[in-house]
Amino acid sequence: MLTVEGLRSRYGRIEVLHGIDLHVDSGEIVTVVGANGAGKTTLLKCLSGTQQVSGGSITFRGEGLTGVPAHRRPARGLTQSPEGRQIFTNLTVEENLRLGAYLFTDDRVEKDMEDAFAMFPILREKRNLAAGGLSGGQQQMLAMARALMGRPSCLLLDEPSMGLAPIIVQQIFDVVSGLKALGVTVLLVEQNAFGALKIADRGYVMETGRITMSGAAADLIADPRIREAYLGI
Amino acid sequence: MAELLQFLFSGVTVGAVYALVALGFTIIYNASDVVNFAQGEFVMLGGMLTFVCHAAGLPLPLAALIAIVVTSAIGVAMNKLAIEPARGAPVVSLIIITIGASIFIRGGAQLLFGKQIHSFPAFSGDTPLRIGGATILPQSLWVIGGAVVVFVGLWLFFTRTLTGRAVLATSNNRLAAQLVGINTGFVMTLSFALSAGIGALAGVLATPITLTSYDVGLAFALKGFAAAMLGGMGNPKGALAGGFLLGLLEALTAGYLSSQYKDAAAFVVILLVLFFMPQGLFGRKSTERV
Amino acid sequence: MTALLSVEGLGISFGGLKAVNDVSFTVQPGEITSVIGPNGAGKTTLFNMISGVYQPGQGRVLLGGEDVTGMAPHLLARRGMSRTFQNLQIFQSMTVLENAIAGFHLSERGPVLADLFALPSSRRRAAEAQAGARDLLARVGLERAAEREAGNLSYGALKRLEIARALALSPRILLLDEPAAGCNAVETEEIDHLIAEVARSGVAILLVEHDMKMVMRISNHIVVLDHGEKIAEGDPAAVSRNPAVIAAYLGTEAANADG
Amino acid sequence: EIRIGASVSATGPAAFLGDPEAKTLEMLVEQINEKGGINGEEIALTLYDDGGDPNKARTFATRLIEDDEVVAIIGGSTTGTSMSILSVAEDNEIPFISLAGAIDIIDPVKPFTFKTPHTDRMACQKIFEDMQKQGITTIGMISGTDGFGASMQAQCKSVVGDYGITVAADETYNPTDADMTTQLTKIRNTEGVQAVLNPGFGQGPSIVTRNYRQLAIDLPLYQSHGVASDGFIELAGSEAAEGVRLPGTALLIADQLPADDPQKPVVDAYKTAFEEKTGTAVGTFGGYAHDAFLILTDAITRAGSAEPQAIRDTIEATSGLAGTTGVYTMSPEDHLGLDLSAFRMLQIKGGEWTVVE
Amino acid sequence: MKLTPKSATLLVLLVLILLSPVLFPSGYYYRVGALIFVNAIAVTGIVILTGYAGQISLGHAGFAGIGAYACALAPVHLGLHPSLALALGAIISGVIAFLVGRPILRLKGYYLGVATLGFGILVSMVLNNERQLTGGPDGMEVPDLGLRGLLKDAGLDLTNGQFWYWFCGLALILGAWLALNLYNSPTGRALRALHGSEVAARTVGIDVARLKLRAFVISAVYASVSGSLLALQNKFITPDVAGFMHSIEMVTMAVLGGVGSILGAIFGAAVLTLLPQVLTVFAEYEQLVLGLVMMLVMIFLPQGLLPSILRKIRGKGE
Ligand SMILES: Nc1ncnc2c1ncn2[C@@H]1O[C@H](COP(=O)(O)OP(=O)(O)OP(=O)(O)O)[C@@H](O)[C@H]1O
Ligand SMILES: Nc1ncnc2c1ncn2[C@@H]1O[C@H](COP(=O)(O)OP(=O)(O)OP(=O)(O)O)[C@@H](O)[C@H]1O
Ligand SMILES: [Mg+2]
Ligand SMILES: [Mg+2]
Repeated sequence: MLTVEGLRSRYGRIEVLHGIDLHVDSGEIVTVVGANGAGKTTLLKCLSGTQQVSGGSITFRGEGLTGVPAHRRPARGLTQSPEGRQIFTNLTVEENLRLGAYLFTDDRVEKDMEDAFAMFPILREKRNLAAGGLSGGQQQMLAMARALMGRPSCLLLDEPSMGLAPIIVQQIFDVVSGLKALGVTVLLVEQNAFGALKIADRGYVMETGRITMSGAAADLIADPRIREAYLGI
Repeated sequence: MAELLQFLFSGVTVGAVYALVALGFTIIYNASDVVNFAQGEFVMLGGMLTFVCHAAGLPLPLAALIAIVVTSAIGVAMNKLAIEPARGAPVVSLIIITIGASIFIRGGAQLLFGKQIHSFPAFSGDTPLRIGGATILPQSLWVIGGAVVVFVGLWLFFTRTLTGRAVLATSNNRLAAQLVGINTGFVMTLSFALSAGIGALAGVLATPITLTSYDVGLAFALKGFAAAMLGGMGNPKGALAGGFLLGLLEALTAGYLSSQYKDAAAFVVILLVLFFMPQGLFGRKSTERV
Repeated sequence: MTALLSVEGLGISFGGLKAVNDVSFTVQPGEITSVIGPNGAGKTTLFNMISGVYQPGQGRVLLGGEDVTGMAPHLLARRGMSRTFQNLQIFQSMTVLENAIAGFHLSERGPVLADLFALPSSRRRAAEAQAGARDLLARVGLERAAEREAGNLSYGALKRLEIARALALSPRILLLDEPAAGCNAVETEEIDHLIAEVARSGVAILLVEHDMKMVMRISNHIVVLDHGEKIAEGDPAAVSRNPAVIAAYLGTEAANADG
Repeated sequence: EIRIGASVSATGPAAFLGDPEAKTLEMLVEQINEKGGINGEEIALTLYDDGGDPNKARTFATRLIEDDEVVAIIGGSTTGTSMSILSVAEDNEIPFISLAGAIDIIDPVKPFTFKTPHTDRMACQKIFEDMQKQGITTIGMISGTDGFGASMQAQCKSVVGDYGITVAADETYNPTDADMTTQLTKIRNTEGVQAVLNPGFGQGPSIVTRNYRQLAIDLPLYQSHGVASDGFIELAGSEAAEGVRLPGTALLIADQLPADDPQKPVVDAYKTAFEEKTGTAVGTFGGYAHDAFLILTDAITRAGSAEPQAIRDTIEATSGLAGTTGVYTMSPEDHLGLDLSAFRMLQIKGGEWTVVE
Repeated sequence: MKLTPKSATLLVLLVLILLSPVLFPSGYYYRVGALIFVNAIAVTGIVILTGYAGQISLGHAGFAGIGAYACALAPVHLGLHPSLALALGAIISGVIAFLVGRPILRLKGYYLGVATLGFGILVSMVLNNERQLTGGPDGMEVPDLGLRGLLKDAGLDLTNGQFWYWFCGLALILGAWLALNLYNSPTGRALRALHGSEVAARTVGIDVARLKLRAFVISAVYASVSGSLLALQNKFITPDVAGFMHSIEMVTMAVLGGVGSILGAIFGAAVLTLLPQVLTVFAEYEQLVLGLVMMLVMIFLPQGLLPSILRKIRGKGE
């Protein structure tokens, strides 16, 4: 579904992705783990079109994404829940969700919103409040919910569990697993590598802008190098 | 009593002009956080183009329509040629661009239209309406009506339409706006078209009262800016209230204190209001948390 | 032992919502006190009140016996309080080193005129601060990034930069709001060690963190909030067994996994 | 080649003055060079636009003298810019003919500085003379706060007593104001006001005149020479402008001048040429530049030399020179050379200028 | 020896000021040079306020007006020597900035902009309206500084233009030196920190209100000195010096050149002072071209002329 070949990207003159190859098949959950500054966020930004690509190619559902502006990608089914949440702080929670469904005007929007509220009841309580007033974790939930409102066929998640209470972390992972059942493909970047690998089909390990290891999630969990470097076990 | 009434009429007339200019600021500001200092030039263009078309023999309504459409087009051009290429530049840079654009437009208008002062006939004649011993020109009612209609339109736009919300989203977080599929480039184009159109409308309505020339833009921009800030930048309610308040303040100060220091009084009140309400009367506090 | 920080009946509301309600606890020097609780429980708000960013609606904050309720943050800083932020507050356009030096403001500041005329006293103060800042960056593993513009760092690196900046104040009490968010298990452990080391030097630490492994590992004392109220308090073992805490916060699975 | 410099406010708030001045100077230089110049030498005009900014005016004056090496300077559309140019010209001993109204420019007399417009004070005197004749003893004033309006306001107030007239109401407006009904209402409601005087230029006086009619005030309205051009009647509307009086120059009533009027030939010639060239009506201000240029070329011709000192001396000896503004006779004590007779009291009737008396 | 950015900046400035006159074909260029320096002094103040501390002012010409009129009024009414009048103007500006700054510096962004705008307009309105004192819009004369005469007696005979070129050049070097000292000093760092995040600045112990006020006062003094030098040099002053356009001009110069760096801002002052002089050739098109230049610079060099150019050069170098 999503194929990345030789992807390079730079900030100014400093290259931070030095040729990334990865692919995500339809209906798969794939996770990318790596240390701070490895380039995970940059990778996702390239995929969502908010970061310039300086080399290589991205193919999504058989079509190249080169030159497709960021705002056209959600319409193709590629949606991102970005690092740092990036919610609309001055708009209300409900407005945030409605904008998540910006491309859709049908009745399903209301239903999706009900689903989001069911998933995160706190958002229903706060629906008419400015999103900027939410607590960090609540904002994270909103970011996730907003991404889901866009009816993605492929969802890019950048540390969705950050700042969430253990109960909710569990729930987020459950939601992601649940998406699989709905046929949604997920590319998941997580610092909670253990949790991510447990629900993922496959995983990639990223180090300073390169993929250094990949394989079935179960194998990675079992790999002693991974355990030591990322799982801390 | 008649005296007070006359002052009030004078105040609302001028206030309505300020309000229209201030309303013009809101859209671009809401889309991009940029106060477009060329807004006054849109007002000038509205009046000037109407005059030119009218003088060329076109009927007034048609002339006005052409002026508004052409000014909107100029607004769009400004966005495409000057604002969009500078995407990602700091806000101060964008402000300097708008100041540059205003100087540019003024210089162009001076070349094309000359330096004469112009006017065109009032829409409903010059016979003043007498109310309670005071008089008001029918054209004033046009301006006031215009301000109210634009206000209602904008208010509905921002609160009731998804596009309006997309405009707000764009300024609040451009990156996130793109991620939900908003074409932020189009939002900017639309905003400039609307703002310029509203500015031009202000020029069309006000010119029979204020007269126009190539260099009236700056004064409009300044007063409109002050009015918008008094009311709270970005909120149509604030623009309307700020405009009328400023107009009334000036008229009442001129009437009861000193016409020399009427602008001073207006600014002193603005300072006082901001002291107690740092976001203006209706401005919303940004809700960033730490 | 007298408490360094004591919070008494602290509360605040936002438009009818009692974000924090009647919360009291104490923090001892050299100890790590953690505040945990579900999202929106009021932890960050509590921090904001203690550190003077918000004016508390009710209650008192005592620092070393002095009533500092609602005192401006910069005055609290002078009294030895320092903090990090859940929503990063970085001086974006300054270099990493300058960010760290800024943390030394209290020790490096002096008369403006001395600064304007670059008197030796001013240069000496600046040089000392710079040396201190380099040491701190080394401690959080950012020495190689010292000259980079801070805005260009990755999220995890910024988190560590904030910690360095907060340490620069040589605080008596350090408030850390989710210092390990965005760090993987190994990185989290490094932060663990750092915090423990700081605590050992006698600094009181107040910690908000959702990484339960970390909290259980290093806390001396845990305060649990839910819906703005304190629902439990005690040592890690007691708190993690508390059914109310499990229900509201940990979830059965997490409790089991860590238990 | 004789190099002459000019710095006028062709743009900015005083463009009203500077724009026709610039056009006039360019036209006259062209004319004179077509005829072979002065004393066989062509005239080279260097013209700068100071935008009404005294600081720029000073820079341009320096540039004209030091870099362009001119032998005389015309300009300074406003009092501020004139004062700035003046000190540079005096320092460098270059003759300077100002186009601004304030009396301070030539009083006290400075050796190298002259000016062509009548002073604001003279305009006030002319107006008050007329009021006196009408038996008016109490007036209200509404003045623009721009340089022109403020300066004339002050001059009028300083001489008004000489005519037994009191100013009972003294209001102002900003040049960009859109509505003056408030000030006018106050004046109307002031006890005893018999007439209203409005010193100012630009759109202000037009709006004042319109508001005056809107409020149906039926006291005589006096405007200043600041609006002495056909454009004023057009903007205020001939209906609203009906009956307005002001002191103007011969230029406005060129076609009504008697054949034996000494100014007639020069006024006719200028009016025809200017209107043909620019397509806009002549006004008082262009006339000031015309006269300055006339005085300068006249002096150079008579001196037979283009040395600054010689030019200065002959300008000072100008006598009986008919310009558009009046007939100039300079002396070491008088660097203006006009008297009140240069002003004519005009009134607007049926959309046309007519001479009172 | 490795040059620090500070000494490099000062060196460049010094060399430019010293060597430029070699190229001057006539005395007029000294005048333009002096104007550039006067503007650059005001703009340096803007860099401290806006570039360092991130606070906007649309009314700094008000302080220039105070400085200018102090030099016009104090000698006449108080019998002060013009140089003392300059100092008095600076002190008054500082005090007024202190009093005005306290309430308005709580405001942010455009709200601060409109408040400072209001302040500037109030000052220029007083200068315009208090005719008895200030001569109103027609302006008033300013006494001679007298220093040139002293130098002449001492055997150094300079033309008026030359004198002001060297005098203002010296003042600029001094002003730039102070501002550069500030940049890397504890105070300067604190200013830049509060620019980045006020909350974080507070929690590291920075008294944000007080520091902003200091920056405001310092920049007001710069503006005041610039106004005084202009008045003394022109020997005649009108309220234009305090006008809104002058305030905008200061900010534009700073941003165009690069508000983050002193040299950049000075460069901006030079460009915007020279531009109208160059554009006299296009008289009719002056405004058009000026507007166009402003837009083009900001579009293609959004960080300002100098920083962007330097960045490009360095980029190529590697
Ligand atoms: N805007 C930027 N300008 C310059 N360099 C940047 C920028 N953003 C990130 N970088 C650099 O790019 C590299 C990769 O950063 P990225 O944010 O992709 O890392 P990450 O893997 O997401 O790390 P983390 O786990 O800390 O979020 C880092 O070295 C970072 O410093
Ligand atoms: N400025 C504010 N305006 C409105 N509501 C606020 C504000 N600050 C906090 N709240 C509300 O107070 C509650 C507590 O928020 P707080 O940020 O303290 O939670 P928290 O415990 O830190 O949560 P998290 O673990 O998600 O960071 C939340 O419901 C939040 O919406
Ligand atoms: Mg990341
Ligand atoms: Mg929190």
